[in-house]
Amino acid sequence: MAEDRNPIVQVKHLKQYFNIGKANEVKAVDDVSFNIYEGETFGLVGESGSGKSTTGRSIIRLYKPTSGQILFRGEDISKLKNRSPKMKKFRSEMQMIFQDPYASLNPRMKVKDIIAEGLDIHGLAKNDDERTQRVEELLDMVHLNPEHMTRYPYEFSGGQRQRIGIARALAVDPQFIIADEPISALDVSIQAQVVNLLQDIQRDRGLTYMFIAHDLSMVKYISDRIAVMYAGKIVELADADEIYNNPLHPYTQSLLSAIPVPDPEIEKTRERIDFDHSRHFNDQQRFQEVQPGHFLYCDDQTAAKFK
Amino acid sequence: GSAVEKDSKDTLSISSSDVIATMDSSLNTDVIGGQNLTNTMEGLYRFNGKKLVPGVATKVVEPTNNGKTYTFPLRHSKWSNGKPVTAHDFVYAWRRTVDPATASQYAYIFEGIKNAADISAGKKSPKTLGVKALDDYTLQVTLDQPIPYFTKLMANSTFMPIYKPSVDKAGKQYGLHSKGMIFNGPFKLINWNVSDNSWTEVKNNKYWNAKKVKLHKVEYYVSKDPNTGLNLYDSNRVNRLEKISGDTARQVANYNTFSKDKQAATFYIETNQKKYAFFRNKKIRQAISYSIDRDQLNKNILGNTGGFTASIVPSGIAENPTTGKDFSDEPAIKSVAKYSSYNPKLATKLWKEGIKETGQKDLSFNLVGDDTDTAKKQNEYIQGQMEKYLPGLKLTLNNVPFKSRLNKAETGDFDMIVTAWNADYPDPYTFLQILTTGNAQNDGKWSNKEYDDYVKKSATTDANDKQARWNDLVQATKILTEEQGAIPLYQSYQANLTRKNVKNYLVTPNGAYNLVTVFKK
Amino acid sequence: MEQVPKIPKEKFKLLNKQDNEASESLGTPSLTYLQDVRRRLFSNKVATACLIILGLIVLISIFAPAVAPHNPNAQKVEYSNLPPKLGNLNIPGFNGMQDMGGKEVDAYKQVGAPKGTYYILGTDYLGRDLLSRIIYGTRLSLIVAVLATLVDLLIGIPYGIVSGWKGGRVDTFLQRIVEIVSSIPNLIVVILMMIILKPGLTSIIIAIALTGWVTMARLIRAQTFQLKEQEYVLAARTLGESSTKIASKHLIPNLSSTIIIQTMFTIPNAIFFEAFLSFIGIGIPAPNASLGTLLSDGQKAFRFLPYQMWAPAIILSLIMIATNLLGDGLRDAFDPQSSD
Amino acid sequence: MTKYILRRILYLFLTLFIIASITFFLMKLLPGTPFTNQNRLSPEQLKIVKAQYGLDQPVFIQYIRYIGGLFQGNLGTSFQFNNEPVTQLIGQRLAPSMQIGAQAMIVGTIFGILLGAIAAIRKNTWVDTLATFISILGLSIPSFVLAVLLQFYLAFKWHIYPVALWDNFQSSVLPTLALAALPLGNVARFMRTEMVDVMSSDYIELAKSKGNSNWQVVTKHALRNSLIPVVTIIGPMAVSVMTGSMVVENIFSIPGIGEQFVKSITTNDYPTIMGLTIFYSFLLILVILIVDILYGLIDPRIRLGNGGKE
Amino acid sequence: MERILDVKNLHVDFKTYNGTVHAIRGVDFHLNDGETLAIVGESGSGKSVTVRSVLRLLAKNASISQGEVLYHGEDLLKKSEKEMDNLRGNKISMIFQDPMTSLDPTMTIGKQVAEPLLIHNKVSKADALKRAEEVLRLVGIPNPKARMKDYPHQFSGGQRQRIVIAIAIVDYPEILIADEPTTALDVTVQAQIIDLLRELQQKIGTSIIFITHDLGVVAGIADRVAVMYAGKFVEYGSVDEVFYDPQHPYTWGLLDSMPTLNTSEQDRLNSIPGTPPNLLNPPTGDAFAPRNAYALQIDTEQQPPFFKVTKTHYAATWLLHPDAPKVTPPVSIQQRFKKYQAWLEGDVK
Ligand SMILES: Nc1ncnc2c1ncn2[C@@H]1O[C@H](COP(=O)(O)OP(=O)(O)OP(=O)(O)O)[C@@H](O)[C@H]1O
Ligand SMILES: Nc1ncnc2c1ncn2[C@@H]1O[C@H](COP(=O)(O)OP(=O)(O)OP(=O)(O)O)[C@@H](O)[C@H]1O
Ligand SMILES: [Mg+2]
Ligand SMILES: [Mg+2]
Repeated sequence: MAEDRNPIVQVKHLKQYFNIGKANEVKAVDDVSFNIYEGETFGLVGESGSGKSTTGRSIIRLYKPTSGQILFRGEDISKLKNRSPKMKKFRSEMQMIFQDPYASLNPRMKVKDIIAEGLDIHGLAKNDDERTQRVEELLDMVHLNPEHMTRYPYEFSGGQRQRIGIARALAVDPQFIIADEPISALDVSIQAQVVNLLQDIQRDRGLTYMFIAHDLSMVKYISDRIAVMYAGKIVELADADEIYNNPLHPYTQSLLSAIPVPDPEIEKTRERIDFDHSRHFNDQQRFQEVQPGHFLYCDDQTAAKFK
Repeated sequence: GSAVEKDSKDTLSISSSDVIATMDSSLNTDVIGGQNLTNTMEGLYRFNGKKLVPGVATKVVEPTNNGKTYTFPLRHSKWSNGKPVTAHDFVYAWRRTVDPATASQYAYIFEGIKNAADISAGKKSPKTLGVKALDDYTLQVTLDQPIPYFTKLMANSTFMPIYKPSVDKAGKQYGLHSKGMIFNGPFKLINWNVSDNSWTEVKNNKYWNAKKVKLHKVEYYVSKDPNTGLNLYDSNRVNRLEKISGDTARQVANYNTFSKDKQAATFYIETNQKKYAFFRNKKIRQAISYSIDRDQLNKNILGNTGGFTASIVPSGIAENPTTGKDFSDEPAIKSVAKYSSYNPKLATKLWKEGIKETGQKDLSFNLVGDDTDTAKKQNEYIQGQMEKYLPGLKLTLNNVPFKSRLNKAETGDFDMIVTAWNADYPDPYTFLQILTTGNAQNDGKWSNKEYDDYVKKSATTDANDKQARWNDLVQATKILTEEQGAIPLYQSYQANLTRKNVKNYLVTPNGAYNLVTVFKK
Repeated sequence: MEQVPKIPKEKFKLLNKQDNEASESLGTPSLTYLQDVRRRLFSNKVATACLIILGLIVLISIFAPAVAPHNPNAQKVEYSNLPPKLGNLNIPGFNGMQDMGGKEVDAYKQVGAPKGTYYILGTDYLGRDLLSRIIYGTRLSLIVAVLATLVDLLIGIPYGIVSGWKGGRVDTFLQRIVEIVSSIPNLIVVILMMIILKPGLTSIIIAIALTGWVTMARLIRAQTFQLKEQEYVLAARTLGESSTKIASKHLIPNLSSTIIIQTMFTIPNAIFFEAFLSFIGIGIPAPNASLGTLLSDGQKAFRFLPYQMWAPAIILSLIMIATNLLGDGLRDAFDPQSSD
Repeated sequence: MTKYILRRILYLFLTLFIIASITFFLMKLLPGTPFTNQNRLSPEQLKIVKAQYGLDQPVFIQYIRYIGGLFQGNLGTSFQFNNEPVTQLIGQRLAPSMQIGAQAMIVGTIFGILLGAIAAIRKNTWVDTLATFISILGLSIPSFVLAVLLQFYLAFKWHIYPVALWDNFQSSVLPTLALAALPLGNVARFMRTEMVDVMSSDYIELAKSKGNSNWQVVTKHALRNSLIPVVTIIGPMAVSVMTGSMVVENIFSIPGIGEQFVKSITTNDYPTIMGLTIFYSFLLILVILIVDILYGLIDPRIRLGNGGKE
Repeated sequence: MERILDVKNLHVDFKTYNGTVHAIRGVDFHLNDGETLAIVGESGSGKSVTVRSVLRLLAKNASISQGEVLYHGEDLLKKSEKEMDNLRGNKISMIFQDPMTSLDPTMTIGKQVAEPLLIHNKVSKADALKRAEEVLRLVGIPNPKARMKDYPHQFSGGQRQRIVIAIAIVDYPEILIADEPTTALDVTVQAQIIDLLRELQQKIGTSIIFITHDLGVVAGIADRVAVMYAGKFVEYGSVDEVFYDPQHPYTWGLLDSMPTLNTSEQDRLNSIPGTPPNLLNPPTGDAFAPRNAYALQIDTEQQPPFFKVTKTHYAATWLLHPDAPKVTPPVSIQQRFKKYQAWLEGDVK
């Protein structure tokens, strides 16, 4: 199944540790491997602090990985030097959308300059007029009134700001976008606006997404494949439907059992599944494909059961 | 609680201008130390007002052997611990002072006493000093050559006896703490450590003249801030406020308890003649002198604590051996007083001439001076005056701490400098010798052969002829003043406030006050 | 519960979706952040008053040569220590009368000053006009303040940004230096400097330069630490913005409130500093006046000539109070949350 | 914790060492020698005194000796008071400085806290305005001016306290007040800001919702939490008190180390200047260290083991 | 069922720089003994202000301009501050949104939990601490005896929220107001907290007002639901009525914008366009009208009154007016109707 698809990002044994060698060492991402295929939406879920953001930030090279490889279109970008030309090119090919609509826009810059920052850096606009024109196009693309480009971010609502952030990412014409919880700070009624927009853009431009989120129903809705992260490891990875219908890892099961559903009947009858870290984790476990396209972090014995 | 203390008759409280730096009479250099040594120790003689009276010596002796030998009979007096004061205590103290290991700055004042110079230079042992205890109560001093002012020197604190066991015990720290110190003067210093801001002296019952001493206790308080000092005095926390600075002096001059005492000290400007040919020009020096209105300086800045002096020899330190006339009143000196007076027109004229003569281009100079409040104001004033009347002159003030000023003076690191000289002993010679060629204290390096000859003659050929010596000194002074080798500014006065009930508080020619006779009503 | 009200039927028609589709309009008026700050600042009466007072003082200092009635260094010793006199108005304290040994006398008459001679704030010990000296003194004190601010800006900010941005070992090293510099009471550093260099404006500035930037550097570092984790900075990094550009485009503008507020503390500190140095006798050398030298001279003459202290003290306190309150006002104005 | 303190103490000595070295070489830069009237001393005498002060040695040796002496608590001997060890000089003058310093800190802190707290609780009322005004006034009047005013009115005019001098507690009141103004102003302003912050925090809301009265909320929760950051300004406060004491001691004729410091400057007493510099730095670092340790003890969130840094 | 709380025509204003914010513009609701009332609505709709008005814990710039808050028939708005203190934490207590900042960082949690007891009851400190320990055990803090001496930072977010709950229930309040108690938490932890609240309600029989913007959570916990928009309630009823028979277009929008696990990627999500109104100048008509795909002419002119759907179910929309045209709600809502119909019929059977 995987062969006919083209991986755009390949993550191989990625480790990202912080405060190495100190008492407060954190293994935020601990030996993680997965592929993201061109055109798909790759969902990443997991509890708070499990290393989702760190994974995303390592891939986009906001951090220098402690070890492991990250291949983008087959090229290892984990060791690119910060000011190298390759890095610069890479910076236009991969972009990120952030969680906090308030913190992700510089409050002292006008919307126009925020969106045009990428254009300026990569020299994508030859002159001022072209620059303005591009910004207008981008604003239009995210359904914002181009007349508002001389305004400051704080004049916009959360959803609008999030769309400005999307426009900024789109400005450099990336092929791959990491969206780190782009909707969790938004109101329910506005979340849908942003999700729809992301999907429209993906369709129009053939983008690939990595979508990080808490909200499992939304992830399920938007993603083609989903990885579940727990304590710095990916514990399960499969197609979205597969994960929901056939969760194999106890943590995934517990997570699914906890999703609140806006349906009193389901809620009244649901059983929650508890997850006990110490019972389900041990040294023999590794990340392996237990069914076609379905990966699981488990020991070989368990794996055999599913195969 | 009320801050106004009640005034006790037995206790005298004095506000002092500074702390005691040392109570070691070998090392003391300043007036405060001198005052407190005078309070607590007794030398051979003591000044009572202007009069020299016997101290441990039983009488004021005349020299023998052509003025080269003095033999002092001593009275049977006691140290405060009851031990007798003997001639050996003097011998010990004097030898200690000249011993180079003691590093006394006043060792040089012993020069003239047999071998003193050689001992300081490390060439001879202190034991060879020309001072001997003939017996416990007879002290004999032998001089290399007559010292005309030797008798007056004997009232200086440098020549006081020292109780040897105290020094043996305290070692280098002798004189830094009252603990362990033994006194033979009218008072005993108690509970004092060096740098203390206040100290107390109590009557010494062992003092030979103790029955004359009325006060039971003398308290000193240091207050540096002029407001504080005055507030203390006005609220009767202290009975006497000493050394009132110019500005305050001016303000309190109308107090009826205000008094001022002439000091044997003059302030003058020296010009750096080694560095600048410009200043070797007489007209330039005279112009500088003429440009300064000393009257205004005295009235407005010094608060009348700077009296006129024609020469660097102040008034009130010596009298003509025949006529009894004060040195400053000698007609020869009066005749040159004009050179030390204000004459702005002449100043400008001479200045211009001098510039022409020397061809000096750059007229920017610095004026080094002390950084006390009054000194700063005074220097500012002088700066203003000179710049006003000496065209083209650009003066930068460089007010520095006392020690820095001395340092700059010694190393010639100045263009002009305001110097003060305090008499080491009450005699014009102490002033005149420093301006002789080659003298270490001659900071400006002014040099005049004729002057040098007169000064030298007074100390050698004419040493034993009082009148001839006197004339030499007058002539030298006349030359110095006319030449403005040093440009005299004023003779300093000490301004004080003393409560009306404090009586008999008299200044002595060496600047200290004799507390033996003071009493309160 | 409620009665269904009578309403004409035609009102119950569905609105055209086109008409209704909420256009993405912005509710808030278009104010830039700075405009907003300005509005908040000016609505604070105290801060505005302080701004005006400081503005006036700065203007007077800048135009001191034109404003000062006399040459501040011109001595007229005959007229020394004259009390304030404001024309012929007989305002107590400004009528040229002085207490002399318990009697009120006209000091001007006493020194034989011709009619029409008057000094609004009196004269000092050399007969120099106190008002002019205060104007020039303020000017000098403000120069010290401005220079101290420059030091803050030119050393403190870059230092703090580099330390915070680089983090890690660079930060540890730079912070060690800061730690050492701030473990020496800064006044002592200054005094040491003043002893070695000769007293004067340059020395004061060098001394301040050596120590004054530390607080600013600390604050900026802490803020930079926070800012660099801000998502908009991360966004700039993912776009490939260079560090210097990030510093100038993202960090400094967002540090501006910290910078301005800290500056508002640097200014009075520098002025105080100079005053203190002058008081212990190692400040600005004569004949130039600074508020510090004027105060220290005035303080000494306080018993008899209190006006010589009051005038500079009031000006100094005014500057201090105004900068402090303005600093408060700015802090509030820069903080969008303090909207009440 | 112990490890942390030990490390900090190590830093303390390191910092002191650096300060001592810098001071030493700075002082060596100064022209001339410490001996007044060198001219009056014979070359032999000079040689002997120089040897006594170790000044005949090369600078490097002098430096080694100085640092060596430092470790034995020897700061050299004063130039102003010949042969008096600087340590002894400081020792004799420590008590008054410490007393008024401590009193000023205590008065400044306590009243500053009260003033700040009241201002915060009565935020935006006239009480707040008044309190703010008082605290800013405290910050705005140089201590020497305040000292003069206090002395003139409270002592000289109204006889409430002694004019100056150092004999009993009474005489420490005015200097304490003059010194306390600045820390008081600082603490009050800091406290107000902190307290306003704390008062709007969630846990204060929760405390209120528990049924605590306003007074209880303040005393049981707000005060304590606002106080913690106030601890951090004790260091800077100590500095302001130290420097302030230089002038205040001078004005009130108090035999303290501040007064000594000023005097050492005006007499070029380099060993004393150096000694006092090191001593002041030592005090300051010590205060900072104690504050940091206290901070860790008071604030349960701070784990000193983790470096104790932000 | 007895009404223990009855809020009538509540209006709350805030004075700000820009003018007066009319945050609550006439809110009526009641709370029955022992039930859980959920208030949902998007951010800024006034949920928190509503419940804070009950405890009179509003910001300084707030003023309750109209209305009554009847607790057992007594108007809380007329009580003195002291009387209110006696109620707070005792009869009515509150849980706040953010467990990370709701606890005093410098006080041991034992003391914090015991505090309401010491304030309201004349108990000894030891007894209070003992009771605190019991309650901590009840809310599921392991080894409470030892952990009572710990400080808040030593607990995880979920544990802290449990502690906050323990504080709220330690004095067995009649009413527990929970303002978004799970928003800051992970789904799994959120589920645990909700279970805990349900369990506690059974054990101590308190009535709960539960605020959230997560309809999923509401479905799990509420007996009755009130939907809030722009400072007013727009619909309320039993949980089944609101979820299966919603009447207000805003409720539709809310329910429709959430994908369920069954929504496939091909279905486009329905969103509520636009942004909520500015409460500085609330519109004269229905505040939701500008965003309402089913808006009527009248909506722009006049605010709709509550229309009764059933005895317990009311909605404020002109669509319920007899003269209003019939509209077709979104598909997902229609499915909900169907489910309800089926269910009702089943029930009848
Ligand atoms: N710069 C950093 N230094 C030290 N630790 C870090 C750093 N960034 C993240 N961590 C730690 O790494 C772990 C993973 O963090 P990360 O932000 O990736 O989690 P997350 O899954 O995104 O959580 P959330 O859902 O809360 O956003 C956490 O324990 C976090 O504290
Ligand atoms: N202190 C205040 N000053 C001014 N306006 C306020 C204040 N507190 C609340 N408001 C306004 O009141 C309205 C309702 O706020 P409230 O906090 O009740 O919303 P909420 O429904 O609880 O939202 P959230 O889900 O974000 O908590 C908002 O528009 C808010 O801006
Ligand atoms: Mg994250
Ligand atoms: Mg809320």
